[in-house]
Amino acid sequence: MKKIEAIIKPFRLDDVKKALNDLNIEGMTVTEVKGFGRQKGHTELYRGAEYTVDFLPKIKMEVVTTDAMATKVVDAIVASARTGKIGDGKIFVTAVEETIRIRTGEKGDEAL
Amino acid sequence: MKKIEAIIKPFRLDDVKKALNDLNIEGMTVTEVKGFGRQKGHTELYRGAEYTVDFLPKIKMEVVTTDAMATKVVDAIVASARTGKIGDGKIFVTAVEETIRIRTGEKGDEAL
Amino acid sequence: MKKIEAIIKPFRLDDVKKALNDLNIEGMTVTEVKGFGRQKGHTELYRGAEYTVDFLPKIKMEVVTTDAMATKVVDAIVASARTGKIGDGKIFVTAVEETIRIRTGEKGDEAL
Amino acid sequence: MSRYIGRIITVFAVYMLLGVPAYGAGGAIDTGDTAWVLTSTALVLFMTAPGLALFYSGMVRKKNVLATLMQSFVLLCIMSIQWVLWGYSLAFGPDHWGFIGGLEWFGLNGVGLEPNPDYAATIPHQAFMIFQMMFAVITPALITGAIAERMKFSAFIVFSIIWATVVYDPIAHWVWGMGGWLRNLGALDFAGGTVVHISSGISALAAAIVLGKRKGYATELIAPHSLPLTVIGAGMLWFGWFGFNAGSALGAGALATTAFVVTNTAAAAAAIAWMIVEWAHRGKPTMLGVASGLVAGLVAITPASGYVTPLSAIIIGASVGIICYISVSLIKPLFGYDDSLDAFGVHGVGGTFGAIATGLFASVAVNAAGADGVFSGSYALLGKQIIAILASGIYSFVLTIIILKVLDAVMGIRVSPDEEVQGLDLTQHSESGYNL
Amino acid sequence: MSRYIGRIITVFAVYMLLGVPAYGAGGAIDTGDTAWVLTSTALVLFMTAPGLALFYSGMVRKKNVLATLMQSFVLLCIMSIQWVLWGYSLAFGPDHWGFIGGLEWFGLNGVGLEPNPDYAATIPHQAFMIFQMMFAVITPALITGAIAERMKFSAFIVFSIIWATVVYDPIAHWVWGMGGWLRNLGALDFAGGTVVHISSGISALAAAIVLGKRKGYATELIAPHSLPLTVIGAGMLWFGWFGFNAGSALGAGALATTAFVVTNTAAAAAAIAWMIVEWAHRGKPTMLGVASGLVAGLVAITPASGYVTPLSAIIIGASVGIICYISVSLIKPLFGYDDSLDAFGVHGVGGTFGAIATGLFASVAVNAAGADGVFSGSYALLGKQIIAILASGIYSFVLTIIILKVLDAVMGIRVSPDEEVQGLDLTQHSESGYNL
Amino acid sequence: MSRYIGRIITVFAVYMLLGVPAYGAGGAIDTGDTAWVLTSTALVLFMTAPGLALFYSGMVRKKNVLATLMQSFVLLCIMSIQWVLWGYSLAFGPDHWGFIGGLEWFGLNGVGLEPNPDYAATIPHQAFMIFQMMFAVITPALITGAIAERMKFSAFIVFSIIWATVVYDPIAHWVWGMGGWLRNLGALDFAGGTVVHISSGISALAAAIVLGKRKGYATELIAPHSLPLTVIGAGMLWFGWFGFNAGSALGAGALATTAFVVTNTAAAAAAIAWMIVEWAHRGKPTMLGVASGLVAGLVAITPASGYVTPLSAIIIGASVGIICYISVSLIKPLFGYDDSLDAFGVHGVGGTFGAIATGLFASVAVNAAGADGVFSGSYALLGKQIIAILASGIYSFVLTIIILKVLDAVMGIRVSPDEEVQGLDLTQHSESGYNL
Ligand SMILES: Nc1ncnc2c1ncn2[C@@H]1O[C@H](COP(=O)(O)OP(=O)(O)O)[C@@H](O)[C@H]1O
Ligand SMILES: Nc1ncnc2c1ncn2[C@@H]1O[C@H](COP(=O)(O)OP(=O)(O)O)[C@@H](O)[C@H]1O
Ligand SMILES: Nc1ncnc2c1ncn2[C@@H]1O[C@H](COP(=O)(O)OP(=O)(O)O)[C@@H](O)[C@H]1O
Repeated sequence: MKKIEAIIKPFRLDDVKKALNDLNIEGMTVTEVKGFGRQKGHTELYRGAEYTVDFLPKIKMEVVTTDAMATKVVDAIVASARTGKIGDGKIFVTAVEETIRIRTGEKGDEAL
Repeated sequence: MKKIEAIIKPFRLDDVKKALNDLNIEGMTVTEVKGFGRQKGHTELYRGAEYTVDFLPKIKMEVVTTDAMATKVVDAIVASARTGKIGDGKIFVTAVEETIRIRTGEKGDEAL
Repeated sequence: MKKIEAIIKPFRLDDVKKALNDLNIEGMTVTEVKGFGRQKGHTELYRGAEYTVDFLPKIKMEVVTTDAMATKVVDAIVASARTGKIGDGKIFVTAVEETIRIRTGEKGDEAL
Repeated sequence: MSRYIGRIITVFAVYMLLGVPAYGAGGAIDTGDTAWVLTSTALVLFMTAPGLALFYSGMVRKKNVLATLMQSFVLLCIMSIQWVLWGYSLAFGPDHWGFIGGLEWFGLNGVGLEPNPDYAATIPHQAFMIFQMMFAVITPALITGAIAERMKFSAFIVFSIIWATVVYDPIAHWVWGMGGWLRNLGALDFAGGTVVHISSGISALAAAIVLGKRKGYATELIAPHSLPLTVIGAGMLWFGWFGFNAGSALGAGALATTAFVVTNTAAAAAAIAWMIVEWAHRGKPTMLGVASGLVAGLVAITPASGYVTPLSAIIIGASVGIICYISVSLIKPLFGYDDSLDAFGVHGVGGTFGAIATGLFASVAVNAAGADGVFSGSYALLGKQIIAILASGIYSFVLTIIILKVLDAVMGIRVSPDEEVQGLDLTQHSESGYNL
Repeated sequence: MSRYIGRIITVFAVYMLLGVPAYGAGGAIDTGDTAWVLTSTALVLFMTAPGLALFYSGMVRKKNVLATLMQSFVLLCIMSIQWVLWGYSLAFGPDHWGFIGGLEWFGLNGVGLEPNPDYAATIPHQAFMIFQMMFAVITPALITGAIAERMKFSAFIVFSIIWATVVYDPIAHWVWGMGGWLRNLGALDFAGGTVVHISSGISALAAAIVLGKRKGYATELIAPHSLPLTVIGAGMLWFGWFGFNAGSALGAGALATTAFVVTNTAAAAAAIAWMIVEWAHRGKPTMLGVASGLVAGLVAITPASGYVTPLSAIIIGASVGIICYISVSLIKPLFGYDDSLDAFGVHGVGGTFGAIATGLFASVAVNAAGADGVFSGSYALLGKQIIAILASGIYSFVLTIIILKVLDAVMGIRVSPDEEVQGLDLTQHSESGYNL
Repeated sequence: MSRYIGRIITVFAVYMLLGVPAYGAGGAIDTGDTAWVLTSTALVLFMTAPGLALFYSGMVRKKNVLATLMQSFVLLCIMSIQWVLWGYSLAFGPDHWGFIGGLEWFGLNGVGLEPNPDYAATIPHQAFMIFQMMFAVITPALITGAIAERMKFSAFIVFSIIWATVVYDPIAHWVWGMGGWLRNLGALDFAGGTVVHISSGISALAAAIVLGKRKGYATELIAPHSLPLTVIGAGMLWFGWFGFNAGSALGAGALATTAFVVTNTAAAAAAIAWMIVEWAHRGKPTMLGVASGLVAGLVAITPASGYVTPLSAIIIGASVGIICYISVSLIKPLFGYDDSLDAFGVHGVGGTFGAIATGLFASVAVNAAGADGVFSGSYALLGKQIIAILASGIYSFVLTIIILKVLDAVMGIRVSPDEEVQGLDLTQHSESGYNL
């Protein structure tokens, strides 16, 4: 199994979720994170003083899926998360050795 | 070493923590996340309009442990997090190549 | 590629970020987490009652980097995050199989 | 069709005759007094919503913030209507057996705009009525501190309407209504120590016992989700309490001024006392301690506020700060009831102490219409105060138990354990407090 | 140099002659009435900022919280100056053709501290002026509920100044100014049903239509970011509304009292009605429903507040609670306009209903200076009310459309889609609401 | 035993003789004036807690939110008691050498309910006393803006009590006390420009310098944790400031009205000016800028509020908005002191400007009891204003430095670096603001 971890722009979440649902992906976990990268932060004002906020709000979406599905999931995320502007984010793929469904104790692909 | 990543229901956190403490697990990291899965979201009202909230609050608990302990940790989490109802969550096990304790620079199992 | 995941004290974030920038690390993702470990929690008061808060605020910083850079990154984090007091945190290194830049579709080290 | 409309109009026309204000030949309205009583009425409303609502909702967990706000707000609405329809009449209407007012003033019938000198000679009768309304609103709202995070909303509404009618209205009549037996006895309650704080505080204890503890109480961490909300609420309570106490002078003169001064003084003294005793006991002075202490001081000075000097107010305040601290931090754990936000611990205990303190510190030198207490050489008042405390306390306790037990049998008063885990916001109201 | 200073001084000296208060030989100032009107003025300011600002900003997404607060606050500032300079003069100055006041009172010239018996015989003229100012402040602020989360800040400011001058000031003159045509006609508007709520509510609808829907409206989840803020705001609105309605008596006596009582009663009834109808319709009573309902009740009673009995207030409140619920939950989705926070749905619809209800329930038994409505046997008033509704509604709608269309052509009124996604806080104000 | 009780009673009886209000044969109490002064007192309390407490606590980091709230709340409590015991006597009691009042009125001895015509002829003396109390409360609270996020709580309390006694009470006596030397000189300070804002603002600068910068100041990002809290606080400050300024008329008539009108006008003008200048300077108008600007306007108009016209208020407001913007955005970074929340930058600078502006714009046409300023042709007043500014500014600065240096030697005034990192909430109060 693979874990696909995508850092995306928050406002793309709905579209990415829909794209994954279209692949019959039944589970995913999302976390609010802050990202630092090529995309520059923005300037904020505080009583006439300017300061730069480097870290931008991003969404981390994690999907664990079968090896077979992994490429499709990656492609679906790329297609649905892309805006073409700097800061669209990354996808990281890692190996998952085991998955267990807590409710039933099922393991492996069954548990996804 | 293994990283055990469990997505659980928030109100099970205390029990899971106790179960791990009983195994002499000395460290863990938890994150508030939102989960999407078989468990349906709930309906909320906004001035007479109904809308569905798909993502449910979950807790992600991460424990890095020795290969030897991994199964016990998984079992302890399954036992303590289970309610038997849909949405109890998953456990993902991945390989960790190296662990470093920042304070001392210790590495490997020592650092856990 | 390696994913370097560091759990650090929140107030070290700025220094760690600077240390990584000095290595020309161009991207990182941070998450607010709560940590449980050797560092004891603190006591809080509620109307004359004392209760213990076990989980302490920590920052999880994730950096995916090339195999070549991994050690340097780890060393930089250790050097910049260390205060020498209990609770300085851990670094976990895992293998990343693939990285994709969403904006361009670039893969592998290119995408970092 | 037009006949039909005609009938509707006739029905309405008759209905509207109820509660038509009569601009009578009655006493002269004083604009300054009226301005102050209307201002005070607005202030007391502000105490309940958003004041008390915030004070309480900051202390609950995030999943119950709206449900807790809701309880205060919905009481403001329901009691406002109850009071106009029958509550005011039961409390202040023509006396029956010293126990309760009659329904003669149902729907504010006969409660007009000329002053009613029995109650307040220089302001419109309806101004007195609506000032009193805000007391009827806040009293059940205080109880919500004891039932937080677990009561079924539907049962809560039914309980509140019954409680207001059979507990609050009679007690208000006893103490303040013309012919009320405690009023006739000579017990003193300037602004509601007995009527408001003892009745609600003791009922809160009863409710906490009947409802039982929250899931996880004393075993899990139940931490307040936003103390800044609680602190804002505490500030609003202090602000509004000037209307509560100084407004109870029903005019803007010397009596209002002295009530205003002692109210402020007692609140300050109690907050400092609570802070110091917690500092000594636990090593740290807390913001919640100051907020709780100031409320305790306001509670205790309430019955005494038109009768005591500022220096007495310091003693009353300092004492109640210590007493309430002990009651919530030592006595509550001892007995184990889950008075979740300390409605009993602060209002019940503080109100009782305040009623006693009135019997100790009252002085006719402050208010000729009052009486002398123990420290002015007379024991009689103290006895009357104790009678008032016991009568209202026991009555409230017993009636609350009965109402809740009956309701529990009829409709259930507590949410299911699953609902409690998920939180009342989602399960009772299908809403979430925050999307941050 | 010193000559230069001398000149500056002369310029200032002349400038300062404008608006110098004359302590005239005029009528006697009543301290009680003045105390009440000043208190009421403060209360109405409190309604806008922070009251309405919170009410609205809790309902928007986190990324727009400051921008939404900003709209109310900046209006408070801008309208305060506009009113002192020319707004008050246009609204209440010497009449021209029944349509508008003249600029004779520009810069408060001649608006001094002696009473102006045309408007209020027992308080300083400036007290009346500043009380009215707060109405001119809150009215455009109400509109911001319809344009939330997408309007360009610069365009918003320009729009508001023009709107206040060409929409609010004339309508205020028609209804309340000496010589205003609706005042002469005999249409009743005790505290601003037509002037405040219809004008803002109908303009809100126009603005929502011209601006278009928010990105993602009705397709994505747009959830309120902090309902506790909204609830605090609702409590503050209720509190402040006593100044709005009872302050409109311009004195502290029987009339203020009756307005106070019916205001409270209608708010309570409407909140309960909204709660019940949502409970029946959707299965749950909501906190936001209670908050919305109480505002609807306050809106509807506004024009009627000096003319109806408390029992009529119950009917008016209960009706408007249901009507506004239907308008926001059924009618809005039907037509598809994005009245984001229901400025039209509550103020436009509720204000219109209130103006009609005044024509139904008004009674000279309550206020001899008023008139009898349908249920007191006279149809004349209802006709006048309908004329007032139509005139002010159509005028507001058309003018708002024109102003916005022109501004859109000249400077653009809506932020770019990218800015909308990022949020107005960052893109319009370079600030973030929270760093939690 | 009963003898023992008897003794306690005797002790209390004697104690209670202190501060017994005498209902004297004195002047007539006016109910309207009293209603307004009591209302104003409540409003000024509301400014401090929760107003100022929120204004400040929204600007600090999350880890210090409760500690910041705590400072305002605990000052409200402590100063309330200090004032009743000795503060009022030192400030307003029988004069000694023009410098300070005596202790003759210790414990409100002789401060009763009949009016004291020296200060206010138509309201109870205690009403004047408690109105003044709220000024003594808010003044040290303003200083907390300069010491935020790093001062030790215990030292803060000790500092505040000493500061109130040796700085505030004397300065209040100089300016407002019968026989005070600045009062005799003829310096004008209608509502506290010198007494409140200069004294606190200059002391704030001294405190910021002695305490030193916060860890990370100017090197790390120290972002406000919740601007909505700050904005709510700003709205409350505006609301409460009507009590502050218009209440200082000590009656409800023409003078209160003019003070009310110019207060509102200056606040609005200053907010707009700040917004525009920040927009021009940095490209964006900010919500915090409007909130800060309105406070600056309120500060500047405070000393002038009973003496100037509305149009002068526009100039005063607009000027101070620009001046304070420059002081916090340009001058502060230049000198490098960490006036964390700009207590000096707004109150010190704005208060000084307001005192000067009073010397420029005051006009006996507005208030016969005032004086003519430069633009009304007289330079004398301006000279007196400058003397008052210098005297109170230098006195405050020097005394604050001395008190803090001594305390630092005795007990330490700053938390440890570790505690500063962890936050004051946890380390000073063992509490956390939020559990979201
Ligand atoms: N090497 C990295 N390790 C972890 N996260 C990264 C890394 N590089 C980028 N990210 C995450 O991806 C986000 C987008 O990256 P960025 O460089 O801004 O734009 P782009 O993806 O268009 O190259 C960052 O905000 C950060 O959260
Ligand atoms: N394939 C997956 N990848 C990542 N997270 C998942 C996946 N499937 C489920 N989850 C997480 O586990 C939670 C529970 O899953 P769900 O399907 O609702 O119930 P159950 O675990 O009982 O099958 C989800 O809310 C989500 O956070
Ligand atoms: N085995 C572990 N798995 C996951 N996270 C851990 C583990 N051990 C420690 N941590 C994280 O590291 C943080 C610091 O660990 P702690 O034991 O307190 O101190 P130290 O790193 O100095 O040994 C913890 O708060 C927790 O977040």
